[in-house]
Amino acid sequence: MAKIHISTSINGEATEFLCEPHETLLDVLRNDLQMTGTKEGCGSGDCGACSVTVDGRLTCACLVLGVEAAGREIGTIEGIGSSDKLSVIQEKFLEHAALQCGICTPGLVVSTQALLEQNPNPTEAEARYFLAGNLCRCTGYDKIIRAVLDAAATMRGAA
Amino acid sequence: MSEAREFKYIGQSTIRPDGFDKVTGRANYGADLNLPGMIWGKILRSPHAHANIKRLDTSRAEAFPGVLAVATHSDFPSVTDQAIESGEGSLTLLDLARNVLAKDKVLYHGHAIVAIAAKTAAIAEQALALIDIEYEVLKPVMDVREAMAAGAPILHPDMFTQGLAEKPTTASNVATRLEYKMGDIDAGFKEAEVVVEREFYTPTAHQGYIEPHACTVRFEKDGQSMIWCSTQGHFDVRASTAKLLAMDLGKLKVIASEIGGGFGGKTTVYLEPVALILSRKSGRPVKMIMDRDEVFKATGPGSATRSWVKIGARKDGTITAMQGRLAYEAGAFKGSPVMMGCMTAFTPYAVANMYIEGFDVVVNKAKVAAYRAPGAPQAEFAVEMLVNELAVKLGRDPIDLRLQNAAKEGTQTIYGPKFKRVGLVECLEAARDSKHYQQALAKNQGRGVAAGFWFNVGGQSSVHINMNPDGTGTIVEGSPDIGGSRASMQMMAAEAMGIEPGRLKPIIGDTENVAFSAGTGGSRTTFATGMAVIEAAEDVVAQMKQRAASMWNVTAEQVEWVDGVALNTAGEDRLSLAEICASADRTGGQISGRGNINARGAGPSFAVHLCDVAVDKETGKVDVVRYTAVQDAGKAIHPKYVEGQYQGGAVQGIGWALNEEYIYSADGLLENAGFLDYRIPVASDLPMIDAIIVEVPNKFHPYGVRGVGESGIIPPLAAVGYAVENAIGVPVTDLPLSPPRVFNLIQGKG
Amino acid sequence: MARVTFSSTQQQFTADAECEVDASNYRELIDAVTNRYPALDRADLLQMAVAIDGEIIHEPLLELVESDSEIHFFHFIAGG
Amino acid sequence: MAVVDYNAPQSVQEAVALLSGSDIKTKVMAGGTDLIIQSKSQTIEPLRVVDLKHIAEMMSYSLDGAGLSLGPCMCCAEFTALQDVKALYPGLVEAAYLIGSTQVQGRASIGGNLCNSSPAADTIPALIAIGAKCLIVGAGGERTVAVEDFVTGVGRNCMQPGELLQRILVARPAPGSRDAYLRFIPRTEMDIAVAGAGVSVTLDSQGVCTAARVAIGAVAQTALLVSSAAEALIGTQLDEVAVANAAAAASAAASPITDRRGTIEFRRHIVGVLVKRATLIAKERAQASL
Repeated sequence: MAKIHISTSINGEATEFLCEPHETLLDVLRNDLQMTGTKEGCGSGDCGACSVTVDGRLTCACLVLGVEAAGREIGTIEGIGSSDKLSVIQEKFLEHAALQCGICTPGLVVSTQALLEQNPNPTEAEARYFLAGNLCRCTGYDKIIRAVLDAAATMRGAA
Repeated sequence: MSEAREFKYIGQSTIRPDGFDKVTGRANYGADLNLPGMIWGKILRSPHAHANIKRLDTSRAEAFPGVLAVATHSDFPSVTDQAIESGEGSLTLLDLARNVLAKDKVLYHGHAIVAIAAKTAAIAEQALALIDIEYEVLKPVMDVREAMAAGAPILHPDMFTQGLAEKPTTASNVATRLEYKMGDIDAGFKEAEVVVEREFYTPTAHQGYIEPHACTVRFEKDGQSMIWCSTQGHFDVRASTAKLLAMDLGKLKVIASEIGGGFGGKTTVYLEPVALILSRKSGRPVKMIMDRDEVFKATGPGSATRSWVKIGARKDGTITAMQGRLAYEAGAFKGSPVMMGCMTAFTPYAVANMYIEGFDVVVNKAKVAAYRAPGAPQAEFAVEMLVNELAVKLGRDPIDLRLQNAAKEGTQTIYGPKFKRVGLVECLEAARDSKHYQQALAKNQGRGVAAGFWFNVGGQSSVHINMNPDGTGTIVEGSPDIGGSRASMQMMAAEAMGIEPGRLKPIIGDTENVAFSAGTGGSRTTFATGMAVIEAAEDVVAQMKQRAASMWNVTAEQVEWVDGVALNTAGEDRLSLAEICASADRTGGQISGRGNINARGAGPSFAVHLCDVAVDKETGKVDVVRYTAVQDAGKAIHPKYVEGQYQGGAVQGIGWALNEEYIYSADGLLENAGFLDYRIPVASDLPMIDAIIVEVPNKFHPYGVRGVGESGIIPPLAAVGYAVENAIGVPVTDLPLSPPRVFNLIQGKG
Repeated sequence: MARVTFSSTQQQFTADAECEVDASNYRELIDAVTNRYPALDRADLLQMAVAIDGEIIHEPLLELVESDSEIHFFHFIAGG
Repeated sequence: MAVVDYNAPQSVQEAVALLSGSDIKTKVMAGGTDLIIQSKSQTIEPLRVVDLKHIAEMMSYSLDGAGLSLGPCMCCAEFTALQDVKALYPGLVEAAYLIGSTQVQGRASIGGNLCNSSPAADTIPALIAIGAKCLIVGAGGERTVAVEDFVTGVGRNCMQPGELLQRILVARPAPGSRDAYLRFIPRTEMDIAVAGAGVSVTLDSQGVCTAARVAIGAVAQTALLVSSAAEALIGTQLDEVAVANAAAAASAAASPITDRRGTIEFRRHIVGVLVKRATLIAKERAQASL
């Protein structure tokens, strides 16, 4: 199979890669671009560990073909926060102990950012339903939801 | 520990030291390591639940372009039958080898048979389709009743029931029969004025960690071989893999990656020995990652169980007798946690007469693995359901009845020792006094109360603390951090040394740079590894005092250590830890503390949960509307992560109670091997989970710690189960309480 | 004399529910018990966990036993 | 199916040409949430993919006096945010909202849901209830098919090789006419429907139901339009008895199977409950629209 040359933008940075047509965006990120912050939990869109944005819209990287990235703007966990300053969402996850094993955390941070961009003042129920596609087996979600709502309040206050 | 100790750092909720890496995606998990020249391994799995392998020919697959190695059971050096320590206690080496790659016979849908390593995962998968294999399909045995019935198909013709008074002469699917007794059970029931009894069923349920099993390995013929993997115990991975491949421990380095959940399911090996064989044969590093359906089909799960329990009490509420019979599925190979089920079932109660027998039964399902308080949730579900029924029959408040019969200091347990100080009474009182318990129920709602007991374990932990010349240090421990334990290690060391937690960096050493440490399981890490950390920290402090003494030319006894500073009691001198570290080169070399221990004195943690549900009587759908988890932490080192353990355990148990179950076809094939139809709770299914931390210190731990990881999954099965029973007014016996089952109960078709 | 209580399973081999032995550590205790009850498997006992005065101990070989200690055998408990 | 060839045509004509001119198996892709997963499960057979998301008209919608004309590949997240559509077709928007997680909705489309033709697809009963039609284009030209006639079996539909779903068309509902969709799942999210029901009702100024459509999903090989249930509603005030009759008619029309998601008996019962509840929601909305 001939590899296809793709030009895309990842976290605002022009990026090129070669991929086979069957590879998913998740395969490309993790195996070809060594961006392993995006995790694989199921490969079928059921767990949300590979949550990314494509042209600003939240999706699972396992449900996108790598070739589809051409000309798109891809957002991953690596684009959130910087090495000296975490985003408010990331800070709140740490402050509220909203992670235990942490495998679902990158996906949840990406999803929470998408939620708060779309709805800066979600109710608890809205947050729970928006994030229902991000499975967490450790926390029982309590502290995650608290972190999300606190991050929302903080960001509204800061805005 | 002293009762009224004041702590400087313990009990604060600090930011975990590994937190930054985890919220930014930088933390590296099992699937995140790639090596130069690395190839990919994939596994051919059985499409049948029970079959003899009549013919196996891998030659076409081996010839497929891009394939670099093929592994089968015959690649294991001759394996002898010996016990291997894993999460469940013992799995023989022979069984482990047969589970990792089947020999002659497949025993469950998804049983591994052949592994192939190829340049890409896609090529390996294509090559799997070229393996020629012929099966003689056998009738599967999918339930303990079938398995124990006369004339049942036998999984292992060489397995004879152990624990019988007379040695059996015919093979059986019952691996072991065991019993525990105390007092006179018949007399206990004679004394009883009210008796309740019921049969119960709990389904096969999976740990459901989000990270699939994964490893990257490199076999080096002359030097060190390396395994990078996601595991709860890398020393156990080393032991199992080295034994399976007849290697010296010293030739195998195992590095524990960050671990994306385990709950007991990552206490044994599946991929690691296979990958190492593939690496040995190909001469290349090999990476293997399970697909999600492989995780469900071939790893975990927890035992499905059938139980019968009978409880007798006097009218004044005194429980006089508790009797039970538990049959646990072990999966394809012997070794269910039925013994732990028998030991925990009645243990929250101080009752004079108890008798329980257990059966460890093989069936054509994946070999069970440890699952959070292995064996306890299923057994205590049955007992707690009946204690609630007993309360109704006696006209008593269910918490009040439990308080009357609660195990406490001095209570004789069925498994032997008498309890030291335990906190069940305090947990029951906290539950009784909670706002939740005072709140009235609305229409169509029901409430359940349940208690849970888990032993907690100690065992071996090794730690060293290496101090740097600037007064910072590294805590090297050997217990994989599955839920934030590095934060508590950092805090305990900081407390013992009197310095800011942030000065100390905790890391998980690999099998070469820290001495043997038992895995993270049994709620042991914060307790046992914590003790080792404290011992290492105290060792550092002792050396600090010695160094200060030598600089001041006094004896170490004349030096006091206060808040990280050495004080000369014979003068005005003071030296901070950082100053002592800075001059260590002149006082005898760098400072390193050591704590290699075999921890004893683990204190049990009791839990009491309250659950309110609302039931949609037209559809049978159950909605958890309020939930409170109370548990004894001894001393909560990091309260938020302690709460997190309670909340996570509660929700895992809620899932088990409501919707989680393995669903098999008539042929024994697993039909829901994915998160779509293996229905773990999602965020929108739940309310906030109120966590109440009770602290009854464990006097065997310097800071009073009791392990908290496991007890929290025990009460939810009955708390939810009885809440549903209370809401619909119909006895509940079987889990999960999925809508069709609840609807049938309401319709009287249960 | 330390008092040793046997598990239900062990009682199939000992016929006694408990016994008293003179021992200063666990290894001596095992020697004494297996001398008195030859049907008990020494290797098995050495692999078991034990509770000495209520404290559960894995790998107890050299653990001290007091003259008034209470000893209970049980299987290794791990956990999840 | 291993994807060996990926194409992203810019126009419907180009897409149709790609579909008709291939010697390997060809599938169109909208969101890909079904197709990509299906392609992972069997890796041998080669597959050519035609991605329709680069065709502007497949991604757009229009709403005017005549009604809704929907590009089938618009993702559900975008669709469910269309307030003008939601005001007129709240049931269809509900159905689109129920497809998968937020992440899945960022890709999945109503056209994809329709063409995947799963018996449990949420939007199909919702579309049938509002009388939606499919505009299909192929080398031979265009044709229009009612949604209830579009799906022909489990994973099968009436499209011929080389044909493409170009547009989903729904007439504008009159005042007094509104829809609702409900499904039943064991959890609150992330499940496939055990049963689903779409209902649209039209009320006159007296509150009498003058027209109704009832469609049920996940209880037969395809979603069903249940005319007997609609008949039970028409001419009534959508009172308790009428609604119960419609529910009973829906249960009777269902021919479900027992599988990992539900039993025959349970599905038959549940679909009646859903019809009842969806009818009452539709009724309330219809009243409010008068």
